[in-house]
Amino acid sequence: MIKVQREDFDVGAELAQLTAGRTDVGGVASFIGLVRDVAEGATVGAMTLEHYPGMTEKKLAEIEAEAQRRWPLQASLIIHRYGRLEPGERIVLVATASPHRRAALESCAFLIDWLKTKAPFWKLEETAAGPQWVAARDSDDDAAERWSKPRRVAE
Amino acid sequence: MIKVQREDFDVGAELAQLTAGRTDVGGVASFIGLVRDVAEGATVGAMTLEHYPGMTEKKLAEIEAEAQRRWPLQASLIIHRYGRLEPGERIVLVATASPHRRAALESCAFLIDWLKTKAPFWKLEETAAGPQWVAARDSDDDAAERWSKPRRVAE
Amino acid sequence: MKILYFAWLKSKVGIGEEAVTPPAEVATVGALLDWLATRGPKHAAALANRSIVRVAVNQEYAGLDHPVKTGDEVALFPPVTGG
Amino acid sequence: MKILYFAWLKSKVGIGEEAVTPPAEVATVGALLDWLATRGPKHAAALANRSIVRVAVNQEYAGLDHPVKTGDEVALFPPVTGG
Repeated sequence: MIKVQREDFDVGAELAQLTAGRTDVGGVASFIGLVRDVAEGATVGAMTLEHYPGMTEKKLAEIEAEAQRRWPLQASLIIHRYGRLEPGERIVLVATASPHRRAALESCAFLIDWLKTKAPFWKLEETAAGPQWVAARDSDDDAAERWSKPRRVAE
Repeated sequence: MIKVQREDFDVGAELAQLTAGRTDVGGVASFIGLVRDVAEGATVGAMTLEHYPGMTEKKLAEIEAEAQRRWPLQASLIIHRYGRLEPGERIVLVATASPHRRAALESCAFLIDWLKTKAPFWKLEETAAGPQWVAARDSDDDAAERWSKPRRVAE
Repeated sequence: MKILYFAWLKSKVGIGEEAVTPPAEVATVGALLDWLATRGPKHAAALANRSIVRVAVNQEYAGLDHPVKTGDEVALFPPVTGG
Repeated sequence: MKILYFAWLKSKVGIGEEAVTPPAEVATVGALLDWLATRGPKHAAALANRSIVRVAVNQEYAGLDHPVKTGDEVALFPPVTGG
């Protein structure tokens, strides 16, 4: 399930939805990304997330399909917000459900790592020096690179 | 924060509590363990979780402290239930909050892996052949062993 | 051909979208970037450092050798920073 | 000395807890298990396979060489299966 939206989301309801009505799920792993009030040492007032409507949904669906291909998932979810967000607000939720905890944990990390380098979002931060477009980080490329070779660790 | 309880928990409220009132958290990783209706190929009706009151809380606190020592965490949470649980019910919630997603994701996996092999809980499953104590699995030992040497991956 | 600009590329070019009709010999992403840079000083400034410009053709990431043709949607943007 | 039994050890021994006063020469976990096994056929059956019995002394995991003394809380249980 892919959702690209301006409004906030209800984490408890979204995670419950992943396993609703089923009794064969062993574990649900999730990651919530939040707006921090500091970035690269500078204070950040708020940020505006711009994205590429159409391509965003397409890329997120591809990333989710890749996770489904690599791990035995029973359900998965990516919710990503856009627009202006204050520090402390939720930006993104990724979650995976699987019979096995290792698959859930690994695929959850995979989703957020790939999303960071492949989904067309850009952050404009409000700083004391004015609005600043966030630069991509090598560490994010490194994190995505970890998953460049499909692998699957047995439970 | 450690909670050992018979009753269910509110995932959304618990995760929100980890970051309540703060704007310096970058990510919250969590894992929810659920009762499955199958185990080792056999159908399971329900299970009863027994534990060692006193030692359980002590061990969970030690595991949480070890995660706090290994990763730069801003908050962490372990909730584990005991008593009789039906398939589909939540058993455990572990969650970690950090400025950096890698620290949150890794420490979350660490918490559930260590908990599985170190916290004194035992599962009694109701099967067609009568109640069966669940045997410990080598794969759980292997998962815990992954963390035997402290390591810390930079964000 | 529809050109889309995102993030600081949009700010620098001054528009988010434009319809263009490059000459027939502009048949690849690389040639298109070269041609777009000649459209004015803002375009030239936005495209000065190609190493930090990413391109998608019809919503798929594309390298400099990727073909472009009439009717394509070509998006120019910096490396992504979501999540 | 307080002995606690959990999971199938409790089922096999038939009780969850007992107070015992082993002789003075029972000074280690290993000696205590040997001595407990002599208390009756249920105890002997429960402790027949030591490789699947884990021990905690005063709520800390302990090996066979770990000392035990009057006043200790000693728990016997199978490998844990929580989470």
